[in-house]
Amino acid sequence: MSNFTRRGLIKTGATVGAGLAMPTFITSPLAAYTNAPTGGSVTLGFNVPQSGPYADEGADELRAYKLAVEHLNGGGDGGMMNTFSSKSLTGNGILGKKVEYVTGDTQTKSDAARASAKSMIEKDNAVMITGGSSSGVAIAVQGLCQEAGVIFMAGLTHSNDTTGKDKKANGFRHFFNGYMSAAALAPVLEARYGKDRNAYHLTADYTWGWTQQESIAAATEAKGWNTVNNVLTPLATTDFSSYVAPVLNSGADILVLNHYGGNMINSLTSAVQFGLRDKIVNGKNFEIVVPLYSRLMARGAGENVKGIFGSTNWHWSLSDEGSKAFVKSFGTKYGFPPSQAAHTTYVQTLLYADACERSGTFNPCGVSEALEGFKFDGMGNGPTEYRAEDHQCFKDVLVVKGKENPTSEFDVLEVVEITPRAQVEYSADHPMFAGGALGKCNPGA
Amino acid sequence: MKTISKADMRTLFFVAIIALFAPLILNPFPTESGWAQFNAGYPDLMQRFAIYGILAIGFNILFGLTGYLSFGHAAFLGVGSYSAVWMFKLLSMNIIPALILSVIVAGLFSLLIGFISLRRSGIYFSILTLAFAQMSFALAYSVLTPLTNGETGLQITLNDPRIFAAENISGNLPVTSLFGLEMRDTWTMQLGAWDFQFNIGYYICAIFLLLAFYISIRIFRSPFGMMLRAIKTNQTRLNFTGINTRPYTLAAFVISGMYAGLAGGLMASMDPLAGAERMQWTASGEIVLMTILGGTGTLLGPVMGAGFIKYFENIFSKINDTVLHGWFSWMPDGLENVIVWILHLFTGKGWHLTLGIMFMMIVIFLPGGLMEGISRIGKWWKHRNAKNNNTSHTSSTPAE
Amino acid sequence: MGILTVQNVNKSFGGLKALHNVNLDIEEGKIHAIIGPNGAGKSTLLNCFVGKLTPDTGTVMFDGHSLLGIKPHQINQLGVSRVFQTPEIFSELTVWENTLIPCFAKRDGAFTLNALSRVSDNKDMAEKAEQMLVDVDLIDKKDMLASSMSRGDKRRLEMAMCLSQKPKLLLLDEPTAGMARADTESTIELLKSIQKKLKITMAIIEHDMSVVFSLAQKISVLAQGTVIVEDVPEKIKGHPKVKEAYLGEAQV
Amino acid sequence: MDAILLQILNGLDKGSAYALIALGLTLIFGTLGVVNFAHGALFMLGAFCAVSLQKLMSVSKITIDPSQLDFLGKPLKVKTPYVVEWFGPKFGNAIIDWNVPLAIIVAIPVMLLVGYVMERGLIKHFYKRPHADQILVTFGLAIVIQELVKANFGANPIPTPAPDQFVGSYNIGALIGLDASYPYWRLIYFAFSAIIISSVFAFLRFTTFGMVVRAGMADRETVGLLGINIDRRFTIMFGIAAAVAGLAGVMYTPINSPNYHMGMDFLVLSFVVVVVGGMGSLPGAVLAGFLLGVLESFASMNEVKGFFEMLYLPSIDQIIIYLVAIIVLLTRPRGLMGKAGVMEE
Repeated sequence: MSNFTRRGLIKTGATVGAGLAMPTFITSPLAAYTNAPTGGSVTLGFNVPQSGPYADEGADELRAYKLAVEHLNGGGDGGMMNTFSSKSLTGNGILGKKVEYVTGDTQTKSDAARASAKSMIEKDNAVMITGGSSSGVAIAVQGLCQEAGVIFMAGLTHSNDTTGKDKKANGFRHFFNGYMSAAALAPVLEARYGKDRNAYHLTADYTWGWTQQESIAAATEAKGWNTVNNVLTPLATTDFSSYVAPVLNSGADILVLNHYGGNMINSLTSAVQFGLRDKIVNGKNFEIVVPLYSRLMARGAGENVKGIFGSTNWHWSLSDEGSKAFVKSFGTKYGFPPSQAAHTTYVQTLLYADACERSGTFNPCGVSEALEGFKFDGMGNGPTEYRAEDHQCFKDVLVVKGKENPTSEFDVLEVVEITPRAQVEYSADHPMFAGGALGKCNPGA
Repeated sequence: MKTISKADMRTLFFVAIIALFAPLILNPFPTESGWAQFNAGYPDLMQRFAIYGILAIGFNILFGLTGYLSFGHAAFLGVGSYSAVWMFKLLSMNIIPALILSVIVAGLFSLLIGFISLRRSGIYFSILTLAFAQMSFALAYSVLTPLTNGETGLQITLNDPRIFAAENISGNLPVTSLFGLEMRDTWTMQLGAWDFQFNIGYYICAIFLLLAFYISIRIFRSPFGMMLRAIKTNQTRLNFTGINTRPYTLAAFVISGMYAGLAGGLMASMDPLAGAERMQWTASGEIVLMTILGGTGTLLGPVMGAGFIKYFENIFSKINDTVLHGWFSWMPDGLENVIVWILHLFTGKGWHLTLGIMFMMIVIFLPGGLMEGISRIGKWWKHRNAKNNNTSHTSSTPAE
Repeated sequence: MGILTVQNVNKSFGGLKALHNVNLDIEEGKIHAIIGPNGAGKSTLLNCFVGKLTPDTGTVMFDGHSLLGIKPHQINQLGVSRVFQTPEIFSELTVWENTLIPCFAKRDGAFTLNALSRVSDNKDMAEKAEQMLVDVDLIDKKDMLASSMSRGDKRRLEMAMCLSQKPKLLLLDEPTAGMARADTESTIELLKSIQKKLKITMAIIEHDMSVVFSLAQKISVLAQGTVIVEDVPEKIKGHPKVKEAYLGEAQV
Repeated sequence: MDAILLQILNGLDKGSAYALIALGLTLIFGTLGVVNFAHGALFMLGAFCAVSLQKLMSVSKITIDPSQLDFLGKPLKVKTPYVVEWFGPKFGNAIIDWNVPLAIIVAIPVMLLVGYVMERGLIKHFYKRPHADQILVTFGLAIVIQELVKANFGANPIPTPAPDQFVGSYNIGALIGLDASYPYWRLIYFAFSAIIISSVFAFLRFTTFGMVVRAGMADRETVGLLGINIDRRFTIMFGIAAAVAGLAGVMYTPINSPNYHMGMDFLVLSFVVVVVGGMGSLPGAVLAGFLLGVLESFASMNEVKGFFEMLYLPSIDQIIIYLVAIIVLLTRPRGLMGKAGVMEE
């Protein structure tokens, strides 16, 4: 038993059976953490949906990752590395090691995502896993990374739970969440649509939907709105007509669609088809709200998004230096502007690399320490902080609406307001985020 | 009394040898070489090979022998996983109680579903099982969230009760173990340019696979197995021979449900998470495909089918453009780009396409599945040898 | 009282009356033939014996048990076996397995979870099956797939399967239908020898009069769903009612 | 009442899609004895006929407008579709706008051809193979078709709106003294499916061709003995089934933006529909399609959900189809109108 290492995946030298003449002995020093890079390179694992409904978002994330790797290794124009407030990245890889990467397919299933992440850790010796386009997957992979002792830099995940009840010491989220969406949207909605409103919620019947609905209802009710009804819709629904039809006579004058991806496109399309937006109820124009927008997905709804409010983590039309630099290098390389998923994954990669540089190690505990409480700027969302208590980034949130007169196929949303960070902040022990424990950082090995 | 015949013993022994040396066999390429991409000898995938092998063996007892095509078998896999994770949450991280409970719960669940569904046969039976499984999936994803943790999947957390476990002071999540042997313990042997990983979890799975395989051989060769095959060919005659077919099919259904429960429990033991997608119809369909692909009704086929599909899913999906460019960088630029462009349709995000084409190829050219391919090669080999022997007259008496 | 007694059985399908007050008494140890023109209700009657159909009214008693409302396998377990018009065998199994299954069914009953012993370890079953195959002269075809046999062989196999259970009553639905003359004769011989050796009661439905008269010890004539005559073969031959029933058919 | 009328309409609309796909599945199964798991993919291909036509019509001439800038700050490339260029903005844009109805004309020959090629090239060789093999090969084909579409069009849904004239809704309730507005396109979709379904039935009922096919469905060998080339007719039937699925797909695009896996979404439900209707029964398939559609719609009403929640059956809308399927199959062994002995072994 002495030959077995207690925690996972260390390489030790070994004698082999007598049949082999002179086996090579390689005894590597006992590593202090999982997958400590040994050669001149370090491997990152990009785990994104490549099949299934979110494959296009996954493809965009992957583009951003490749761009980030290129910049880290000194290629391209450096992108956001030039605008990033921390200057420890020099284009010389990470800690002098060339950055390499492996990719995998999450299929937007927690099982497949974990299998893919495990293969990156076990087979390819990835020292950090990042990516994903749904909260279920993010939470599942975050749990795995915690157990295996590698860092997880979450991609697109919007559920409160990722940094709420399911938060993990090895996991970090740059993306915003349901609470922040609600906090940013509510004042804008109040200003545009007034105080006295009756909202009808259609909510995707799984955890992300529930947490977002809870957040939006709480935030709008605080502004004086009344929540008439909340109807849960099955994930597999493709035709939302039977959920939309009852809205007509419910007395509600606002419809909130707590849907994402294909669900969002279909429910919004149905709602517009049924002429909800042409109605006048209680003497007011009927309005539709989509709290979480994704530009890539919104395109699928075509004309129907025009004038509809929502929130988003980032948008390519922002004019700060960081955003401009990113859009320029991404656009030059690929010919179209990046999505918010691309932005968040690019930034996460840079943040990880920077944390390694500052702490001088790839050890998850060192990286984690460097990220906790880290304040930075120049990454597109204004001054940002990675909060130590729950590993959630706090930054400005964008309120957007579907553009009335788009000039190109990418020009789907327009930024209505940049809600300052102070307005979307919450305390780490907020009841919507309660119930979990961060635990301690796990270096594995 | 000998329990299995010599030929079966040989097959079992063959499987055992393969399982024992899988970490070597599945890692034929040096770690740093470009071909290492095709290595499958890492713990997670090897565990999956074994676990899905168990699942397919169990499914084959139902489908291969009786011909009843269950389209909802993934439900039992899911139920097994959930039971196991609950045991980890409530009792301790030892996998034994978890596996026992998952087999029992899956058995009871399949008894219930089987009892109702087996009132019909043929496609009506298939659709009944499909309906039950889809209901289980839908409910597990939404309303049963307190029990299943819905979309995210059921995970262990630091504040689970775990009444038999010592108090956790490390602040880290505990890991699954078998009386102190941790499932994730891996011993890596470096041999020249090769890295071979020997993982405890894998060997536990392999032992269960052998056990499952052994039991399946016994069932195949038993009077019970013969009755099941008789059900497939002529139920009327069997009824008029005094056999009540319902309990036989139900027993086969429950046995294969328990196999699925064991597979689900093992899956959770290797990686303590149980996701609802495990119960979706696509997952059930995958089990069916594994069995048909490998060779329905054969002993080894389903295991091979399982390995085949899991290999494509895990290996081909990871071959991205950069890897392809790496392979063909020796070519002139233009040609390299053309080749990479063609291949990238089939690898990485296109891995489904390759899988689809392979399905079609195999079913078109090898109607009996992979097993038919193997037996054809075997025949060809024998034929060739026989020819050689005849011409050279140097044949020695073959050893028994 | 015979081994099988049928009293006042009626069965109709929709408006069509297939059986009308049928009474029948099959004596133990005898070969009893049921004949009649097409559509007389022979097959319907047979199906009422084996649980495939349930009569609307009337009783079917076998060896002291009512056969009504119980399943085919239960009837078989009481000691009734049936040979079908087109042989019902396990065509994807070997001849050997085909004969083994009834042996196991006889020994283990309607359901036994005998999943861990090997088939070949059940020596007594193997002997029984082998003996049976010798009896019907199929022993050299024992490892063949049942589906690849000739029709006559299939018939013999089916009969072997039924006989290996040592039934108290064997029902034969046109056992020589579609057979060549030589096959028919050997089948007749087979049935005769079985009857002598094993004293099995048999009920035969048959078209071929030569078969009927060389086998049967008693004959019931069915016409338009009712038994018009029941007697020994010699008396049936010239019976006016029988002539009328058959001629009536011929005139149509 | 208004609410109930609306849900009936919703149900009929959903049912139309189910019924059309199930009808094709049953035709193929009834005539050729083949379980076609690629039928969902045919539905999807139909929808992508509309998408392709849209792409084709928006092939554009690119002019550079230096007065406007794109997202990188370079002069904006202005795209003018050639159709607009040739026919003038008014008529040209109208053609683009009428993409979906035009796509029907394109889809019919395309889908007939797809069906023909599929049957002659692949399905033909699987008539005598076990159903399991048929499932495997058609499932493989479905994956291949799906992946090719994904490689070409991406994974995200692509909006294909109905012509402007059909946007908006019509107060159909007013006809019977109620107030229930229903979107134009959905009404058209329902009417369209009704026409397709009745023409298929009429075709089978009143043409010689249809009569031969129906006879063939009942007893293939006998019809073959009559010297009728039944195989060729069955090939044509396969093409028709493919066209029915394809048309269902084209017309569906304005209701929900098509994506590459929409076929799979419908496939399993369609199989449930076919089986609930009864294997091999065309009227059964249509009836079950509408029945399940309507029941599904009712189950999503708040009142119904609330009622079942009182019975400790929350989220009835998640499981209604499967629950109904189980109940039907347990009470009627061969579905609503199934024949004995079809796929029961």
